[in-house]
Amino acid sequence: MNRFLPDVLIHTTEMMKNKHVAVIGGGIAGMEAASVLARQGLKVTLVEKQKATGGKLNDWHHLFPDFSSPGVVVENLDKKTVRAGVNVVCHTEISHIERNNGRFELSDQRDVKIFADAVIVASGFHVFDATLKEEYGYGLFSNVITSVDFERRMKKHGKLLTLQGTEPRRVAIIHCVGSRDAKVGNIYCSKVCCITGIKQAIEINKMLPECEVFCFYMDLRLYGSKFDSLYLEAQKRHKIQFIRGRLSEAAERPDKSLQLKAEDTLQGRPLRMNVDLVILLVGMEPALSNSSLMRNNQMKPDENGFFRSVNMHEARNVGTQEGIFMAGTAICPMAVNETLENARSAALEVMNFLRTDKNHGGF
Amino acid sequence: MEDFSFLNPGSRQIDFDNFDDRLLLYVLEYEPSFVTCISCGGCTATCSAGNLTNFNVRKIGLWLRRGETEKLSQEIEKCMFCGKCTLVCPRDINIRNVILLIKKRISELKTENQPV
Amino acid sequence: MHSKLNSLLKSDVRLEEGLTACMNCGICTAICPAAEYFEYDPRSIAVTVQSGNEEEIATLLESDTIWYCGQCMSCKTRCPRNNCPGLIISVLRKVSQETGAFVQSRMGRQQYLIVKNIGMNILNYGYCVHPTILMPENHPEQGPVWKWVYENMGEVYASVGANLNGDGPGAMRKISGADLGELHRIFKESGGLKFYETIEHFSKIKALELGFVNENGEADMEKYTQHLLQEI
Amino acid sequence: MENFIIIPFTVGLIYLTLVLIYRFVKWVRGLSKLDKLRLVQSFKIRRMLRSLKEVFYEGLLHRKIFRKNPVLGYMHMSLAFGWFLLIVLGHIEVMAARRSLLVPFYLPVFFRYFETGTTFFASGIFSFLMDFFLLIVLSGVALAMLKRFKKQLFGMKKTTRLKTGDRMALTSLWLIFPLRLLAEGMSAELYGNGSFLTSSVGHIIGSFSSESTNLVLWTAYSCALGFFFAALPNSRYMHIPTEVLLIFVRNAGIRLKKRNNTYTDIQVFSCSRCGLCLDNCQMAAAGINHAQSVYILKNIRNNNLTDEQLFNCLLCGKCEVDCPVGINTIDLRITQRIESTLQYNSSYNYLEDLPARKASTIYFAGCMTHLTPGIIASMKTLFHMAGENVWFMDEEKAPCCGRPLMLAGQHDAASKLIVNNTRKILGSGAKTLVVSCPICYKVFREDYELGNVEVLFHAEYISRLIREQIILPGKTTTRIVYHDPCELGRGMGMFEPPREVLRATGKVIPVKNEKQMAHCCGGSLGNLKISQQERAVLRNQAVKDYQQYLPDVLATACPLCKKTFARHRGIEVMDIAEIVVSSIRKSAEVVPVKASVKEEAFAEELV
Repeated sequence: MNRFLPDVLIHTTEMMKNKHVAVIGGGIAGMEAASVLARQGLKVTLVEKQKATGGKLNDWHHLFPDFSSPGVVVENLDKKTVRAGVNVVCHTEISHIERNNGRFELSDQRDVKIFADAVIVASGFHVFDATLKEEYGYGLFSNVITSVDFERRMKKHGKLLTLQGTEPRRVAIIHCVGSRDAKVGNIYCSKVCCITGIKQAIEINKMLPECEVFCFYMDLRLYGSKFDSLYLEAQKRHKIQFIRGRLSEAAERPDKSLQLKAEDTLQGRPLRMNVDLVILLVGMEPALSNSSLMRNNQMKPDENGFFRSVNMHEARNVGTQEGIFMAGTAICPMAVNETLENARSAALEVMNFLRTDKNHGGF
Repeated sequence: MEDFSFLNPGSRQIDFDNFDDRLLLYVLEYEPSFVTCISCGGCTATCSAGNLTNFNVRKIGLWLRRGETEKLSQEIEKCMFCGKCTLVCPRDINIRNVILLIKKRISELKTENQPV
Repeated sequence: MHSKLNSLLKSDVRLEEGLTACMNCGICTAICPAAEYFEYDPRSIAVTVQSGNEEEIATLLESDTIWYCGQCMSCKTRCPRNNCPGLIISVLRKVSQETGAFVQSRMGRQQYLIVKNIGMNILNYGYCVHPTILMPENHPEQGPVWKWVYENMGEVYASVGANLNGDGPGAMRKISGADLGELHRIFKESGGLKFYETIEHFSKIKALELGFVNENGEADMEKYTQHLLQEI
Repeated sequence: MENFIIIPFTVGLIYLTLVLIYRFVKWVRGLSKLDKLRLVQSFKIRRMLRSLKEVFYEGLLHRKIFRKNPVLGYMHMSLAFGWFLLIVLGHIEVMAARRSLLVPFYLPVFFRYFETGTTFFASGIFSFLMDFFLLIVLSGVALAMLKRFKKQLFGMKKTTRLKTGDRMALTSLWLIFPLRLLAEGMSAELYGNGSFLTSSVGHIIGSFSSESTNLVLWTAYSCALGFFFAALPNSRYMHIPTEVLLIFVRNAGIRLKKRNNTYTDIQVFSCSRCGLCLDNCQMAAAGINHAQSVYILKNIRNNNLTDEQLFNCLLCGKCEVDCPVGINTIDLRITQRIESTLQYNSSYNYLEDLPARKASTIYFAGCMTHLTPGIIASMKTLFHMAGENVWFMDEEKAPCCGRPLMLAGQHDAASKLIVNNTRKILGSGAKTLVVSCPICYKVFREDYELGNVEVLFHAEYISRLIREQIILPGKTTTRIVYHDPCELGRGMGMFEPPREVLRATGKVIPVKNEKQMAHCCGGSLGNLKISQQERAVLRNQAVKDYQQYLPDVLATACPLCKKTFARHRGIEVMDIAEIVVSSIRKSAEVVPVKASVKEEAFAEELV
C-alpha cells in the first residue's frame, strides 16, 4: 500500500459501495479525490478533457519549495487512481450538470452521459492571459515570457535562452501580473506566484551563475512552510536581487533586450533597467469552464469568479448546490500540497454527504 | 533642565501624533479611493514628469498621508496631468483627481493665508 | 558587478558578518539613534551594498552618510536576518579611507582632524581623549559649562578623585615613556601608523586641490585644519 | 372703457423691455474690442438675412428639435411659431380694422375686448385665422403640460428639474393661452366677434356671460401676460430673447474665450433647459445625474457651480450635438474649469533641457500610447516601410502634449508645455508631425502654432501611404466595428480617414451609434471625478452595443479607448495602425517599398 495514502476515518457501509461519484477534472485535485473515494469502496468516474490526466502539472518543470519533480507526483497519483479502480474517462469535457430526483446527470457536447450521486468539481484554474497587460509587451516583444512559459521551456529544453539563442545576462521576474490588479479586474492574490518567482530565480541562478536576476515585487507573500527559507536562500546563496516596485512598462530595444521602468520604492527613485529576458509571474483565474458548469444548477461564483463555498472556514469544499463539491483551485488559488490536502477533505465531505443523504437511504 | 546649549539638529522622526491632516482629510472626503494605495510605485515609474525630473507621485501620496504638506506643495507643481498614473494603478485610484484636489486645497489655504 | 569596490568590501571579514540577506524591514533605521537626527538610513545603506551597484557604492563612499553612525551596534541586536549595518558601515569607512574617497565629503574630511587629535592623543598621552586638549573654542557641542571645567581643571578632576597628569596610579595619570613607546610599536606593527599616513596622504592631496599651499609649494595643513574646523 | 385691464400687461412689458435693453447693452459692451468690431462688420444685408433665417428656423420652427423628435418639435414650434403668428397677424388685423399702420401697442393683445363687433375688411377671415393659431398654441400648451408628466412620449428619458422662478414663469405661461381662450370666448358670446373656436367656447360658458365676467377674464389674461413678462428675465424663458442675440453674435464670428466674458453670459442665458443634453449624456447610466450640461449652465447662471459638478464630465461632446440652441457646452465647461483652477501653480523648468533632433518627420506618440506598445510598434513598422527619416520625439523623455492639462482647465500650465514642445518641433526642421493619439492631435492642431509643419493624425498618414501604394494592406473578410474616439470624431470632426484605412483591410460594419453620436468609451481624461467602477459601466454599455454587430474586432484610433475597452476582455480591440500592419503581414507580399535604403539609418535613429 502506498505510504502516502491517508486513512480517512469513515466507516464505509455496503450501502455506500453502490454510490457513484463523478469527479470533473483530471488534474491533481481530481485524481487525489477520486482515488481516496475509490479506495473507500465507492464507484468513481474521473472525467478529464485532455488526452491524459495530470492537468497543468504536466507542464511544470520543478515544484517549489523543494525543486521536486511534478512528474513524480502525477505518476504516483496515476498509480493510485488505477490501483483504487477509478474509472478514468479522458477527452471528455463536461459542460452540463443537471439534478434530477437527487441524482446528477453530467453531459458533454457529444452527449456522453454520466450519472452520479455526488459530484466533485475539480476544474482547476485558468492561467492569466498576460497580453491583457499590454504595457508589459507579452506577445509583442519576443523576450517577454510568462512563468508558465518558463516552466514549459525548462521542461522541454532544460535551458533558458533568449529568442536570439543567447544566454541571458540579466533577467527580471515581475510579480503580481494579473493578480492584485484592479486594472484587469483581479483584486485577489494568486498566492503561489511569489514563491514561484523565487524558485525560478534560483533555478536561473543555478543554471546561469553569471546571470543577474531581479524580482520586482509589491509585497512578498511567502506564507508556506519553507517558503521564507527559500527566500533567504535566494538572497544569501543565489544573490537574487529584490526590488520593491511595480513594473509600469517595458519597451523593446533594437537588440531585442528590454528596457524596464519601475520605481525603487524603498529608495524612492525611479529605476530604469535593461534586461535580456522578462518573466511575468502570471496569476490564477477561475477556469473558463466554470461558467458553463454553473449555468444549469445552483452553483454560484464567489466575488472573484471561483466556486463559492457555503462556508469558507468549515465547509470549504461544499458548493452552493447540495451534492456538488469542489476540490483544489476551483475554489481559490492554492499550491500543490494544499491542493492535495484540499482534495482529500473534499472526498471526506462527499462520504459524509452520501452517508447522511436521506434521499438515498443513507443513515 | 538647564540649557547647556548643546548642538541639537532636531529629530527627523515622523511624528504621527501631531501631524497636519488638513489636506489628507480633504482629499479623502472627495476622493475616497485614495485610501487604498499600497505604495507599489507603478505611478511613479510610468509618470511622464517623473521620467524627466525627480518628481515622485508615490511620494506625493505618502507625504499627503504623513502630513508633510510643505514638501508636497512644491513638488506637485511638476505634475503634467497626463493621467498615465491613473491608468496603471492596480488599486484603481483616481490619482489625477487626487492631484487636482491637492492643488485646489493648497490654493485655497494660500488664499485663506494659512500656512501650507 | 564583481569589480573593484565590491571585492574590496568583500575582502573584509566584517562584511560577511554584517550582511547576510537584507529584506528591507527597516528595523535598523527604527532603532538607530543617528537616524533620528540626521539624513541617515542604515537600511538603505545595507540595500545599496547588497545590490552591489558599483556606482552607488562609490557615491556612498564619497558621501557624508557613512560617517553618521555612532557604532553603537543597536542594529545588530534587532535585525531579524542577523545582519549588522553597523559593521557594514565600518567596512565602508575603511574602504573609503583606503581609497581616499573620504576627502570628498565634509564629514569624511574630518578624519584628518580625528587622526590629528584622538589619533595623536593615543600616541602622545596614551589616552584617546585627554581633557587638556579639548579646547572649549573647538568644542561648542560641549556647551558653555565646558569652558568652566577647562579653566578649573585641576580642582574638578581632583574633586572626583582623578590623578590628572600625576605620577603614580589613578585615572588620568601620566603614562610613562616606556608604555608610550610600547603603544607606538603596537601601532606600527598592527598597521595603525600606516593608517594615519594614508589619511594624511589623501588629506594633503585634498588640501592642495583646495588651494592650501605654503611657500614651499607643499600642502599647508595648518590652513587645511582651520578650513576643516570651519566646515564642522 | 375699462382701460385699466392693460396695466398688468403694460407694466410687465415695460419691465421686460428695460431689463432686456440693460442686459443686451451690458453684454455687447462687455465683448472684447475685436469682437465688437466683428459685430459691427457683421451688419451686412446678407449676413443679417442669414441670421434671421436661423432665428426663423431654430428660434421659431425649432428645426433641430423636430429632427430629434417630431412631437417635441411640434410642441416647441406650436408655442413659439404659433404665438409669433398670433402677434404678427394680430397687428395686421388691428391695422386693417383701424386702417392705419400706427396702432397702440396693447390693442392687438386686447383687440377682441375693445373691438366689440365692428366688421371691417376680411374681419371674418382674420378672426378665423386668429382662432386657428390660438388653437395651435393651445395644443402646444397641452403637450407641454403632458410632457411634465409623461416625458417618454417625447422621446425623453429625463427632464430638467425646476426652480421657483421657473415654476412661476411656467405657470403663467401655461395660463396665458387658456385665459385668452376664455376671455375671447366670453367676448365672442357677448359681442359676436369670434370665430369657430372662440364662439364655441363662448357658447359653452354662455350661462356665465356678463360684462363683469368678461372684464375679470380679460384682466386675468392681462395679469398672466404681465406676470410672465416680469418673471421671464429670471427664468429659463430668458432664453427666448437671448437666443436671438446669440445667433447674431455667433454669426458675427464671435467665439468663446479661455476666460469668462459676456459671450459666456449670452450662451448661458440662451439655454432653454429643454433637457435634450440629458438624454445624450451617458453618465446617467453610471448614476451620475447632477453634472450634465444643462445643470452646469444653470449653476453658472445662478453662481453656484461646484467643482464636483464641473469636473465630473467626460467632455465627450455628445450633449453639444443635439443642443437646439447650439451652445458650446464643452468649451463653456473648459472655460469654467480654467476660471476654477486659476490659482493653481505649475512649474516645468525641467523640460528645457530636452534636445531636438533634425528630421523630416516627427512622430509624437503621446503619454497614453506608451502604455499601448502595440501601437508604437505598428507605427514604427509603418515608418520603416515608408522609409521615412523619423524623429520619435517622445520615445525616451516624454513631455506631455498639454491637452490633459487643458481638459482640467489648467490653461497656463498647458501653455508652458506647448511653448516648450513647439520649440523642439520647430527646431527639428520637420515638415510633418504624425500623432497617433487624438488627445494630442487636437491640441497640436488647435493650440500649437507650428507654422508650416503639417500635423497629421496617423489615420491620415496611413491612408496617404495606402493611396500612394507605399503600403499594400491585404483586404480580408474581418468584420470591423469602428469606435470613433471623442476627441477625434466630435472633437476634430475626423470620421472618414480611419474608416478609409479600415476599409482597405476588412469589412467595416456601420453601427447606429457612430460618428456624431458615437459612444464615449468611458476612459476620458476630461473627467476627473468619475470612479473606475462608473467608467466600467459606461464602457460595458458601449461594448454591449457594439457586440450586437458581431464584430471580429473593435477598431479604434485612440490609445485610451483601446486601453479602456481592453479591460472589458469580451471583445478584441485593436488600433487602426495595428490592424493595418497585421493585414500587411497576413497578405502574402510584404513589400517594404522604399525601406531598404534607409533601413539601417532608421534602426539607429530609433535607438
